[in-house]
Amino acid sequence: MGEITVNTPGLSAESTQASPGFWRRLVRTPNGFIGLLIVTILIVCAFGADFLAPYNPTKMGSGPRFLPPGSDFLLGTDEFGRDMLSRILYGSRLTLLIGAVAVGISLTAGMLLGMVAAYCRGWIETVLMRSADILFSFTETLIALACVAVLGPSLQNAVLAVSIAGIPFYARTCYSASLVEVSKPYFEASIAAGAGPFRMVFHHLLPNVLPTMIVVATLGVSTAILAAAGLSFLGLGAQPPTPEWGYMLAGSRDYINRAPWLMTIPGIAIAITVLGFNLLGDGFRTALDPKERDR
Amino acid sequence: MLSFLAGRLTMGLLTVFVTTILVTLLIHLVPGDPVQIMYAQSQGTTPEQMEEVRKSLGLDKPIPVQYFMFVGRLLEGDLGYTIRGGQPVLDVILQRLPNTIVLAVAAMAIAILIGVPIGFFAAYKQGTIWDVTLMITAIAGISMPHFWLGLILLFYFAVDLGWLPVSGGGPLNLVLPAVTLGLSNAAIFARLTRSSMIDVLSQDFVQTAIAKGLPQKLVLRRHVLRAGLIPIITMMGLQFAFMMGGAIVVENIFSWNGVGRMAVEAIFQRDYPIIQGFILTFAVVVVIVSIMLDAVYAFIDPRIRRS
Amino acid sequence: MTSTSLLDVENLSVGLRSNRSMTTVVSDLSFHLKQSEILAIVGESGSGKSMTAKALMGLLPAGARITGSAQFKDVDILANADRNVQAIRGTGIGMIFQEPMSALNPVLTIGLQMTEALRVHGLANQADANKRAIEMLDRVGISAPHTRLGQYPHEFSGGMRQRVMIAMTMLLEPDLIIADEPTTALDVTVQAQILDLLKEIVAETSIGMLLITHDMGVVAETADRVLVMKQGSRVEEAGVRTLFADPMAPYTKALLAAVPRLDGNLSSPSEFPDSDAPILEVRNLEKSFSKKSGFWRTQATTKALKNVSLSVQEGETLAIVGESGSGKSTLARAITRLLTVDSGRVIVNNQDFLALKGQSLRKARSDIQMIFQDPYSSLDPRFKIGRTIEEPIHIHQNIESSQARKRVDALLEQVGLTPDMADRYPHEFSGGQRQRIAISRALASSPKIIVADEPTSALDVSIQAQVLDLLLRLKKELSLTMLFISHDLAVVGKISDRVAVMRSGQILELGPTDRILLDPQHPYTIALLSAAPSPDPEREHRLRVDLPHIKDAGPLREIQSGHWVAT
Amino acid sequence: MRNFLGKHAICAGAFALALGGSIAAASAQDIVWARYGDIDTLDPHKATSTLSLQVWSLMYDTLLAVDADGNPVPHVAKSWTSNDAGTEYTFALNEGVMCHDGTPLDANDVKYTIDTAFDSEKPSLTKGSWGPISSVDVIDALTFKLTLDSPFVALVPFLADSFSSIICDSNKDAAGFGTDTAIGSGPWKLVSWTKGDKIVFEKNPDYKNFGKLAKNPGAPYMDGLVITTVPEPQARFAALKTGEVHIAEPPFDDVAAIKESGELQIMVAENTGQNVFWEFAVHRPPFNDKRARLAVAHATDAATAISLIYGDLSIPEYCPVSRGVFGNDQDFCAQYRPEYDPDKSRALLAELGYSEENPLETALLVWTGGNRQKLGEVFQAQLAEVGIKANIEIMDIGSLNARVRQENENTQGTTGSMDMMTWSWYDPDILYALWHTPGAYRGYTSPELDAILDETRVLTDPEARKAKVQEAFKYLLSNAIHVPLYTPGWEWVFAVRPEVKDFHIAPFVYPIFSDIKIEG
Repeated sequence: MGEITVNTPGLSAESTQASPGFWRRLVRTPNGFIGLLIVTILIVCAFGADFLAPYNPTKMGSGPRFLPPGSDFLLGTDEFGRDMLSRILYGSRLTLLIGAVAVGISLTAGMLLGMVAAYCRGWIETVLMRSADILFSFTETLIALACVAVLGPSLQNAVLAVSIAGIPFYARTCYSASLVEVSKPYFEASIAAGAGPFRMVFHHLLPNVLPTMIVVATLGVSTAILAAAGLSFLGLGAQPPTPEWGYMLAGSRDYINRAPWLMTIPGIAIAITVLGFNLLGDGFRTALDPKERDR
Repeated sequence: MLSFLAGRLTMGLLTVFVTTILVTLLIHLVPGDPVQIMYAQSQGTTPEQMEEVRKSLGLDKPIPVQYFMFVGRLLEGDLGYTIRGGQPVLDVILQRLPNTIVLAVAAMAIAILIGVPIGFFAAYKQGTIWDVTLMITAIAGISMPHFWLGLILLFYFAVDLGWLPVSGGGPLNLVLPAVTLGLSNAAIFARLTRSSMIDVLSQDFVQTAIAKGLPQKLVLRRHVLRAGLIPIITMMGLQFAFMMGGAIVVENIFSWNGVGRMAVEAIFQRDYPIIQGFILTFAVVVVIVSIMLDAVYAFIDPRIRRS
Repeated sequence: MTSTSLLDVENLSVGLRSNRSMTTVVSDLSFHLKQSEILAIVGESGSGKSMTAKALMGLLPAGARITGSAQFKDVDILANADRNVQAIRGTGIGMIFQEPMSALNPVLTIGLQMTEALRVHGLANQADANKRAIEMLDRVGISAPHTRLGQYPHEFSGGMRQRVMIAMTMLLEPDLIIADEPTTALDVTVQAQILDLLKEIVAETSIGMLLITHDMGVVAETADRVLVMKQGSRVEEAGVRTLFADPMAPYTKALLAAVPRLDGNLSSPSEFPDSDAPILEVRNLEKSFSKKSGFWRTQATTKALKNVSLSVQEGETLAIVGESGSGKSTLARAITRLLTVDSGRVIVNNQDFLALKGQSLRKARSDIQMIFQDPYSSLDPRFKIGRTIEEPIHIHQNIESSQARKRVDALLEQVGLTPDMADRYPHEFSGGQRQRIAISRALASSPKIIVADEPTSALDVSIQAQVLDLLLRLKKELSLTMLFISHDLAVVGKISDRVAVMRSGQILELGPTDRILLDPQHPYTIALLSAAPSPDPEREHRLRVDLPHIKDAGPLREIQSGHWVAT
Repeated sequence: MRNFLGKHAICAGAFALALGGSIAAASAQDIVWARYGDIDTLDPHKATSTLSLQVWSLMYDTLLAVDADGNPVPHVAKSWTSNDAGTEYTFALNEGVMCHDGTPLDANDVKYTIDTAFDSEKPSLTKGSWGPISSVDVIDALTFKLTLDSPFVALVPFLADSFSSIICDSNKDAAGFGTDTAIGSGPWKLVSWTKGDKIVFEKNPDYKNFGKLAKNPGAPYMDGLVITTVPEPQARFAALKTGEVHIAEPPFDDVAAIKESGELQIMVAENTGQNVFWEFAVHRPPFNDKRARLAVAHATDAATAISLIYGDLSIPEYCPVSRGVFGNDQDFCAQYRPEYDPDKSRALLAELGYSEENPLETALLVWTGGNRQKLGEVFQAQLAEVGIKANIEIMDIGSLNARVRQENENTQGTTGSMDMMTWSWYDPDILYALWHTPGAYRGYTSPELDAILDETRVLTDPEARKAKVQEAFKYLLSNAIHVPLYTPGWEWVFAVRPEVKDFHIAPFVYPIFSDIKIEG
């Protein structure tokens, strides 16, 4: 995981409540606008791959081999005459799925752990958060690598590895966001009113840390995508003939002299996707942050 | 300060301790029989021989006993033997570890030298077109997969232009991997520096300094930069760990003979003793570096130094 | 004493950019300041008083628009601000900020921060600067000043830091000091010392001072002339005696009327016979906080509560008064079980409250409710206020939602709001309204006891008066028992039947309100009372009594019926 | 001042040059050979990878050597005799062979080598290939006798392979043998091994060549040999082009262009003994049924696949042991190997009840590297044509070996497992290791096949043995147990810089550097 954004500045209720204002603010920031645009295009590509893709992404000999980008094959063909455009389109579906599943798993687990630690305090807090700290210092790459070493290389395992590797990060982030809420008087007021743990965590805590976590998770999607692509690049993730971008990139290194576009295109695709989520996450943060908002 | 450092040291030792447990468990989490994997290349190993090996490795004992055996050997500097080639794991790792550390340090230097000034400048120009442009560039930098950036740099500077050698372990060979790893982290440093500096700029003491009539340059250099860099130092420990993690990928692209490349090879070869050793070494290095940085931090920040 | 004009501000207007539009925060403000004069600019939050100060120092955020002129020693510091302000900052006009905690750079030594401006302005070499810094520290009352130069801000207490701040400002020998709420963040006893120091300095050096404050007491004790501001505009300007004796503007009148006075109309305490069954009884509470350092070891244990016992009769209001760190909030939170104590008992309604668990605890909680200091964060921002108020009803009473809704409407009306507000979110309300909502939430479970932890200290004085009136009314109507935590003796005088004075986790004096305020016995109570600024410039300043050094106070002794003093 | 600056600039420049110089680790007289991976160990008893074997062949000697056709010839052993029963071999050694530490190589060194191979605690990984040796007797310094429990005809060819490298007994007391030190008697003497990076050799000035394929009868012409590890094919290629490296495997896709431009010489090893073949998990459905295996065999068009990936660098192989190995006969094998015939494959699948809706599903395990994953992708597509859904899993050879054995031991699975197995051996005895009970992978075995394979080990008459070996071929091919695909398969293509003269590759991919002279 690249950047630490544990301390997303206190998102005030004023900012997150008025949702129409929120989206307007989002598209007004350059980051948010570009990010939203990229992510929307990606989602369209992913859902529309069946209609948009001119060829079967895994069918060999759709065209001649090593055809440069041109009118028949917009992004050219690969070493087996497969259509690159179709592979990239189906790859976007895979990439989004990887990001969504990985973040979904680690976000859910991390948030639960973080909220429980912040709510329960005491030894539960110590054990949970110290463990998260320890795992966090290993960095996601290493944890993911260790998981793949145990589970064996495959795309599912890579996604699982990335999910597990992300948990400490989300747990820590959610924990520090929760601590802020837990120490606020409204929280104590509800406890004093006799609210039970379930109500406290799911009615009060969850909705209040959610905006922060959405920002973090959006940024996290990009990290997860990068991590999974990295594993596939190393040969520890997707297996052929999956049109996974990291794998495509790794598999086309040999053809750099003959067909440089085979390596360039998936690389650009990954970079743009990751950029899109990073910008969107940044835009969310700006739009939600009252300090930045008033500029 | 001492109690602060003692705390960090304890945390570091705890990290290493937990790592030893995880590493012992690792081999048991692997589906399949580790001994069979170890002897996959050996002809005609009989089940009796496999049983012998299992015994000699202590794999027939309960896991806690295995753990104490493992730690006992560890304390003697024995990390076991590689499956491929039967060499002492410690030797294999120690021969390559300096390369990874050199790479991580060089990349860190690049990241700091590029990232901190940019972040500082952006914070100073907060809200202007400079700030927006630099920060979008930084996000683009973070978004660039470094395996791709590495390949592009490799093909362009080493293969096409032939400016830099493509293999080996010399200082010139360090340039490309360090730049690859440094650039994306420079973007992270730029963002961290910016937010830290913006934080400081909004502090009352900056207003005090201005109100005293100090010239702007002095306010920025003495009051803003010093206070703003302290949180960056605390982030450096974590960033170093990320550098080590990033090195795993970059080393593979540039044939840099570090522990990262070794680890990926070991995963492919299912050479568990190396993987165990690697994880342990990684943890130890990260712990040592972060304790060192904590010490620097504790020394620089008077709030901790003088408490 | 000369009386040449030092600063002439004419038609000052300040606009700030927010969301692409300009908001005027100061409009058409003119005032004059002479040498040896203290001009107080007083106003409630949003009055533009701080913006005025910042505009004069050129410290407004980028994009602010300033018009008008400010002649300081023949220079218009607002025209060509960059150059002119730069020249007079520090040496011409010095500034003292509200937060002594954050106004000093935490990573630089006091010595460096004090001397750097002298060096930069070319007024002294380092050795000379150090010497002068030491002298000045001595002057502002910091002991062993030569050893202090090498120390860092965190090694000073809040009051000491403000002294350092003053010394740092004075070192440059400015002609004018702008003090922006210089004592707001300080305890009342420290505040008195700092105010005395500032007055002394002005008298001795015949400089001018612009004092920005919201506190009428501070104004009355310190200022020569007063400028009252409201929403960016001047309301009234007069000499301090004239203003307090004969305010012209209705706003000033209202403001002065709202200020609680120590010697004003004390609430006539009702007599509560010491019954055998008080509704709330606290016995021997002990609580210590340990600061974690290292992983295993815990260090620096501070005792927040030391063997605290008290009892409250049904319908009575007991005030707990103390400065920061006295343990008064800890006591409130211990009684409401928001934190766990080390030992001791809290008996509510003949029930051992601290021994309860699970469902029975949650039930018992409905009897004792809390009101918090900060009205902004004491409401869940994601709940409509109707839902917030309904929550305790929902938890404790199994009633239909339409009935619950009726109850919410009634509660809203009870605190002076309207039922249609139930569908709004907290951020749509003002601070005072939010505190009303918080009160109605506390009332929702029909509690017997209300614990109010500084419920008005975050509010402007006019709002504070309204909320206090509301609490008084509700207490009477609902015959509530109340535990009222406050640092402000004047507020306490208005609302409580009995007062307990706390310091360092102990109760030092406990008795009926009038006795404590008019005839205090314990030296600390006396010091506290003498330090409290009184909004009456005519009044003879009480003799400042130095704070007695109290380590461990002895047990309480009853010196008169119901009046207990620690030995 | 100016002078001062100038001086410093010169110093800085000199420093930069020194840095730059140090990366060209090899001096002008060193041969630099770049490979994709490193050796596992310097100890010939502890690894089996081709990468390791190639290096051992440079630093160690073997008793025998092979001629250009792969037949054993005398080398360190100048002659040998055996008794009629084939259970006793007596070897006479050449005089004057020196170990790198200066001690003469004698019968004791051979005994030490074989004894350590049979060490009870840490036997050699290839212990089984030494055969049933029961004792090694030193008769005199240059004569020793091997006694076997039963005849073992594969012993002689084994002694020509680097698996049987002679380890000088002076290694016995050396700390770190195999890791830091290794004393052999080969043409190249170990200077250092930096794991993962490079192995540095200097020439052995005392070297005497008796039987190895080099023309050079003595010490190598060049002073040193550096074997570096450069995993990225394009990086190796770039290093070749700049002259950083003299010899390396090029990226396969660029071979045609290299040949055309003529800037580098492309050399392809012959008689590699390498065989790439289909192998199946036969103890569970679907591949416990011969028809399923045949369906796969009929569906694979190896010729098209390899030409797509390797061009003309590889050729189809029809026999279970490859060209250059005893018994190989393309015409004979072609009669029995199931030919490419997708219709027949579909028919067999239909017979087994598979259809488009219900495809035969199987894992397809592939050894990583050498573009084999690409080849796997082509085979995957070919199998998909007839309705076989193959899920590729790429892994290292060690994992592959372990996994195949696991798959064979798993009798419960619901989907099939097949793998693109790779073996290189100098003798058809490999078939014994693979398919005689219990079988290296616990795969297919039958009493009938066991009987045939038993005989291939003891028949001392070459003609009779050849007939038996071919009987085994027929059995394996017609039952689709071992379906040969192509040869060679790994580390067999070399791009050589034009100034490098007289580089050759001996059978079984042993490159020879003794003859090399670098011109210019």
